[in-house]
Amino acid sequence: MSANKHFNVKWGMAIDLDKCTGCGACMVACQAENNLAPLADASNKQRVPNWLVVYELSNKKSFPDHEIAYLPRPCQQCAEQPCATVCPVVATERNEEGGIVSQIYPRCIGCRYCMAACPYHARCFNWFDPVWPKGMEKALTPDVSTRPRGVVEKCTFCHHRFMQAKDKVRAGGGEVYVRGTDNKLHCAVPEDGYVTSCAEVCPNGAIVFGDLNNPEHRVHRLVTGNANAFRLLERLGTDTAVYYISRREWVRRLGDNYLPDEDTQKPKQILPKRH
Amino acid sequence: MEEKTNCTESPACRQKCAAALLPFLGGFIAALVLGWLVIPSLLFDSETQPLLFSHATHMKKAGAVCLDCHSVRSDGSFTGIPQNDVCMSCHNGILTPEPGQGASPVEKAAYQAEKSFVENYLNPGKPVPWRKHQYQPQNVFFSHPAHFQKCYTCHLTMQGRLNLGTPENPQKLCATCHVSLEKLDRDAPVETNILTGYSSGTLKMSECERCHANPGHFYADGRGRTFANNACFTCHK
Amino acid sequence: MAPNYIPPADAALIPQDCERGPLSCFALWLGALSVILLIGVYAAYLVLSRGLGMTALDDYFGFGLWITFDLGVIALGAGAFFTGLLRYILNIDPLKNVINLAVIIGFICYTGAMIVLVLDIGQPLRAWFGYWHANVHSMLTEVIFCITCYCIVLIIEYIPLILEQKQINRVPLFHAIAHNLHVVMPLFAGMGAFLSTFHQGSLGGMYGVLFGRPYAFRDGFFIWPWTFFLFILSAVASGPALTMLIAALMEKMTGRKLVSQDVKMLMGKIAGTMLLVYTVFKILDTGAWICGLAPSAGLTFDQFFYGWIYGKWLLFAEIALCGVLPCFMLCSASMRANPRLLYAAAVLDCTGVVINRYVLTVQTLAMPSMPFDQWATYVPNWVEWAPCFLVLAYGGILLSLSYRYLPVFPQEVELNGGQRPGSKPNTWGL
Amino acid sequence: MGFDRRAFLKIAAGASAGIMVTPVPWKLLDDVSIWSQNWSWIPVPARGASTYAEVFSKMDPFGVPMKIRKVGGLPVRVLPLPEHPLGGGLSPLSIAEVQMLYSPGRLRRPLLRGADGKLTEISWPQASKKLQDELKNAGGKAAFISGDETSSVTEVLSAFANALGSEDMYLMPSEAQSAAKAAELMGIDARLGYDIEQSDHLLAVGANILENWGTVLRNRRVFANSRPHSFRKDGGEETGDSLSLVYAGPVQNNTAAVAGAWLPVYPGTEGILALGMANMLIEAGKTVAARDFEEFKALASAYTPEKTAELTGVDGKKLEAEVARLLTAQKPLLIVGSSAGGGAGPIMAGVAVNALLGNINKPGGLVLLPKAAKVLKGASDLAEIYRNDLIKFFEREEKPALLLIHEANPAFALPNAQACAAALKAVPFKVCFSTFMDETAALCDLILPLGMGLERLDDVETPYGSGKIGYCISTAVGRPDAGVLNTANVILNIARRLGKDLGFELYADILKAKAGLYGKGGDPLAGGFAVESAERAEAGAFSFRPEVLGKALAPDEARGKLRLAVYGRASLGTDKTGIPPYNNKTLRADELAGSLMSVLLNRATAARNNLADGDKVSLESGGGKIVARVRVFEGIINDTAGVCRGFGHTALDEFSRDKGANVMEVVRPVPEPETGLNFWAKAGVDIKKA
Repeated sequence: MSANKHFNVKWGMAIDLDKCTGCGACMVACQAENNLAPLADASNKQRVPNWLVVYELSNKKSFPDHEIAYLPRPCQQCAEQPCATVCPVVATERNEEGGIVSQIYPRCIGCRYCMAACPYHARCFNWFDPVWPKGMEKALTPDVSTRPRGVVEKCTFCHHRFMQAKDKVRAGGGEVYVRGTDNKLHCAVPEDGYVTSCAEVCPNGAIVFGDLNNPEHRVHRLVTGNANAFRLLERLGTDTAVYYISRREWVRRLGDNYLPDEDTQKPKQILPKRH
Repeated sequence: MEEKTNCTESPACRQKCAAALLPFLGGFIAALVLGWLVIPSLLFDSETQPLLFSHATHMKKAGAVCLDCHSVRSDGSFTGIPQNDVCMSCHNGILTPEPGQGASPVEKAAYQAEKSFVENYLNPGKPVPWRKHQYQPQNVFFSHPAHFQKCYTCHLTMQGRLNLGTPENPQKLCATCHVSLEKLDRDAPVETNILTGYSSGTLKMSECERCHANPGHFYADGRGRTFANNACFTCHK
Repeated sequence: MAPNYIPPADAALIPQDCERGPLSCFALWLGALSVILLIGVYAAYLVLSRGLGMTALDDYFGFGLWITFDLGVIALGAGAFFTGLLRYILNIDPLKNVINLAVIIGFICYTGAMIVLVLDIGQPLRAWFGYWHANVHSMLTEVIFCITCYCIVLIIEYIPLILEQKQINRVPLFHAIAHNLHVVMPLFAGMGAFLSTFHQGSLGGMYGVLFGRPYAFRDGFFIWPWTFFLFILSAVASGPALTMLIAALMEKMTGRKLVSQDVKMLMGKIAGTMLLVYTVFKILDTGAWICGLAPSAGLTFDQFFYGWIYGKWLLFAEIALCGVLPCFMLCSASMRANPRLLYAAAVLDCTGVVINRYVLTVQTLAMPSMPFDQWATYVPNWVEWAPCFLVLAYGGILLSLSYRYLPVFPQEVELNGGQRPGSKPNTWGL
Repeated sequence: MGFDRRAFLKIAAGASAGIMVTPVPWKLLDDVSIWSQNWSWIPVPARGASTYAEVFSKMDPFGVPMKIRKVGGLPVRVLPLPEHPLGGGLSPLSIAEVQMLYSPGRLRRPLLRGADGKLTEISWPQASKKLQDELKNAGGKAAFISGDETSSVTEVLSAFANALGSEDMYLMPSEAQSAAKAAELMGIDARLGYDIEQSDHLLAVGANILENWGTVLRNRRVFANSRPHSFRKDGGEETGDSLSLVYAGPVQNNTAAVAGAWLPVYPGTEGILALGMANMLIEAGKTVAARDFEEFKALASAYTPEKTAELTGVDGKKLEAEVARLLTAQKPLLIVGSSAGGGAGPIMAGVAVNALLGNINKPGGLVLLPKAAKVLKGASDLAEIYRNDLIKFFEREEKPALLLIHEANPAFALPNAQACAAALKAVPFKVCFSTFMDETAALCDLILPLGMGLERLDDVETPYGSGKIGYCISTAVGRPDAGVLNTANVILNIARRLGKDLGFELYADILKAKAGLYGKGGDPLAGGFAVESAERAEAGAFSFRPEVLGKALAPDEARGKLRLAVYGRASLGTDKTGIPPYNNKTLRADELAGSLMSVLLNRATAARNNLADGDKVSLESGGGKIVARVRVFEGIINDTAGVCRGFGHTALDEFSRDKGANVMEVVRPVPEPETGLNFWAKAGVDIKKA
């Protein structure tokens, strides 16, 4: 829980907003992969458990100069988490190689303080017990545990896939962490050996997943030194692991709060750190 | 009532006070008996296996090792309790000769069990509803390959008690967490906690933490390394 | 004793020389409160058996009425620790006349908050994880520890009062316990002050550390954001005011003098003084927030407010109407001397603190955190209101019982001594 | 000392103290919290070994190959199959197919409507016998509708219809039908295909190619591959794309969101836009050696840039720019289409533009694909079946004696849905093979449960929009206990019993024979299998047919206060499936609030109609009426109301029901002049505050 723990491996995403058409495949895949229950009425969006939400962005101009973009928002896996630091029972933490913020359902007491803390609305609460139509529970995957009412859940970058990928390496006799050509420790799981469900199903390849610290991974190359890459609410200093890419200036500007006369390109003032 | 305040010296009064304490003591002792002896046993249901299964026969007589029946798949997942097809690799038919007149009850029981297995499960293709001593809670991801790999980093070459066998025959390593069954002719009944649904053999997290929370392993002086991470996500899903 | 006084059926239990209404009236009053209580129990049953989905809370408003209520009653219950501190540690002797009441109110507020908290957490069966698996970095952990510890302190402070009940006190053991507890009470008052200061602060800290929520986030001193200190100050500024108000309310309802006016004025003066300190710091804090933090987060002042429901009037009401104004009123000796103005100021004082707790809880969460997000609104439903009224009814019952059977007010006999020709009839029958 | 209240209290106190020094309270405290992890009413996923099977989605019409993950033999997940020629990613519908195996709307037993109008469960042999008897009685007066144009089941039904002497064999209206008609009219004896892989500039007119037009996954993969993730060093240059995409249409839809430019045009004027572009291309010197080029040139010359801009609402400068881009691009390609009901005329105009661009049968151009192979001798060609217009059939006074519907939901999907449902009701005996209890099934007299794609053996032949001939066989991977049968097998069996030999006994044999025709030997049914062929057909006697085009595209008077733009979203499923279980969660609050869906109006249009964001309005046309909530959205052209299709199911399951209204209820089909089809892209509506 110490501040901004450094890990050799930092799983992250680069989401290309110029490729995302907002079809929602990632949202559906996420639910099937992570055993979320369907809802007959899902129109109250503040009560709908969705680990990944696709927002529609608008450049706020009138027809015909109007433009739209879609922004998928998984858990941002902050290195400086607003959430984990406030959890009273260590049900959520960022403490494992890879830098994924965990969420432990049997530990969570459901106080929802983490939800109040998260500015990305990445966390959802189980307001009721999950209900699957009769028989549909047979389509649950054994990879992710089902959650009862009264606990908070969130995107885990399909962490179970990371566990499975590591086991595959081990079952093949390999070591999970190996020294790369840059003499740093990297994960021996091949780049396509661990991919989140949302990234996997996106037909547009809008979501690129990999190790931000590994120079051989696409995601590293995409976000390093790319002036078109930005992160959400960067000035909060959350140091998130999810990057967004857009060549459209107005889209990039929607990544953070700016005063009307402020320049997006200006180095951002990071709010003072708390923890 | 009023006189009570002045009676502390008189023996009769002391007797009276002691008598007054008796119900308290009675309740206290009754609670102790209930709490230590009666209630804990009420908390568990006991179930026997559907078939007599002897780990001793398989391991001692047939010379099997753990991994022959409980193995790691190529994707790294663990098979757990074997399916019939694993049994079938040996038990095409009934292997035990039909016991004669003078056969011991043990032999007769073994024959009956195998016969029942072949006739009731193997041939109709029904899985045997084995009761599980240690079934992972659904929120736990336990990696067998990780433990094989990491524990053997040291224990393969260690001597004596600390030698935990080899990756090919990891019986002693298995027995570190699992009930040691190789000497049992009859599987012990499975005790299930009626409240939690877990068997009594299910490890508590504290038992995982004996290694995971102690990078210095069991030694206070820091000898040995567990290679274990105690992050929640190491084991939870 | 009034000449026409008929001792009620339970006279044997009633403190010496104190007039109380007929038992039947009292039972009726308790019955009415119990109905409210039972509605709350039903709402609690719904929440515990079906889930928090029965409330109007949602993923944006994980905190809502209940947390506002908890924070409100805990702040207003601060009269207990602060009066205790002043009475036992700083030896402000006149406060002995309200200390019992302050303790009871504190006890009601804290236990009431705990009742609501049990409903508010999704997995109450795991509530003990807060101790067993504590995260020492979380302000909430500090809150959990301090509130429960302080609750025990309040129980210990309440016990001697119960043991002083006429019949119980006849048992020598209980008499001895009560006496000895009184002797060590300064120790508990000290502990209470320590624990209470920290959890009041931590409750404020809970919001101040939310660096993802610019409405609540504050800079601070060492690990404590300014809200930490503001919460302590606002609690001590409003706690005594509420204690005094409840004393006045009880006098109205029972028709008997319970606390002398000079003691009430003293409480008002204490509240006013603390409110002055609080308001000064609150204004400074608000200024720094608007001029410093907000622009550095890329936000303008206007962006913190939305429509009528989360409008700027709330800020005005909190700071000017319910901060500066009552502060002025309470600090002025002449205004304090006028009971109506004294009570009005106290009401404003308490309201201001409740508004503060409300906006920090609800408006913080309602405000869009991402630029493409939208304001959300929250209106609690009856399932949330009912447990709050349950706590109020529970408090009413506890106060009524305490007043009837326990020697809560040392001045009561003296103030209502013998002949009071002008005394009002005991209208409420309590 | 007797046992009094005081003694009891003392015992209780003693017991309380005693129990605290036993493990009981602490163990219970712990166990109770563990219990809260394992509540018996929360399902626990089953465990087992993971196995994988490759299949092709039969539910998603836009070409979705997929890999099914099974655990312990039961399917649990749909995963992408990037190795497949059409693969890469998944659609929001296909991902939920495993969950839909257990949809509450599934049909599991044959149902027969009794004289009292109630449905009762019957056995498959009873159902089969009943169907056989009814078909025997109906004979040549039986009619057939297939909702699956890529499957060989359609061929079986066609062969059977022909054997019975029935001429009423229909497919649900589709883009493929309009395209087939366009090709036929222009003298092209082939199917239209689009080689987008090799194109460098793609202008999609009305075709929402990244969401619900053509082979969507393939389209999207091509789009993704052509567009490297943008990378710009501070002050540096932008990375370039290998394919530029422009979308023209009334609504700024999912394709427009990522297209390089959005060209707003009025709904139903896509053909005119193409014609206007043709004119400008001819002006720029483009010609085609066709017998009626001069007549076409004369027709096109009427659509001057000014006239085109006026009729389509397109910005004149933008139009010029787009034509210039078509001229400068190396391999430009124009795709004209709609989500359905656009008619053949616009597609003809599109073919004309492509012909002018000289890209027909060229890499990156409009390609002509050979016709689908057939193995049943008695079956009609797909192109012949496409000639039959289903809307005309429903409008016909004289009803067939029996109507057999396979995998289609005309009561929901066709324009003027209520009239269709009424016409359906008038048919004496209606049979449907359906996976779900949909709106059409609910009207039928005999309802036969059809396996979902995952539960049946079926094939997919060249979905429309593909640039190559492709053939895939999909095997059953789903639940063995589904209680479903394959339509083709039931029909083959009945045909045999009625003495009509169709040449095959089992559907599997038909698929094997077909796989052989497409060049795959061995056991094609062994697993997911796909062949692809780049074979091209000849253009034949290509002509522009300006006399047809001119009438088909002629602008006509407005049909309401506002033009109606019907758009679609992939996550809403299809007319047959309804909204898959998870997918209503993908809808935003501005798309569906409670049970009220949105109608899109731009600010100016809303203001002109005295409407504001959030107003509840009714949309009316020709007696039909739906209710919606105004969403002011600047991504829609003026004087146009945008309504999403796929809402308003009244049957199916709770994930589809009570959500919005079916826009097809206010859409009225009109005959397209000269083409013999009905179309409904030019619908209009009146809007009123409700």
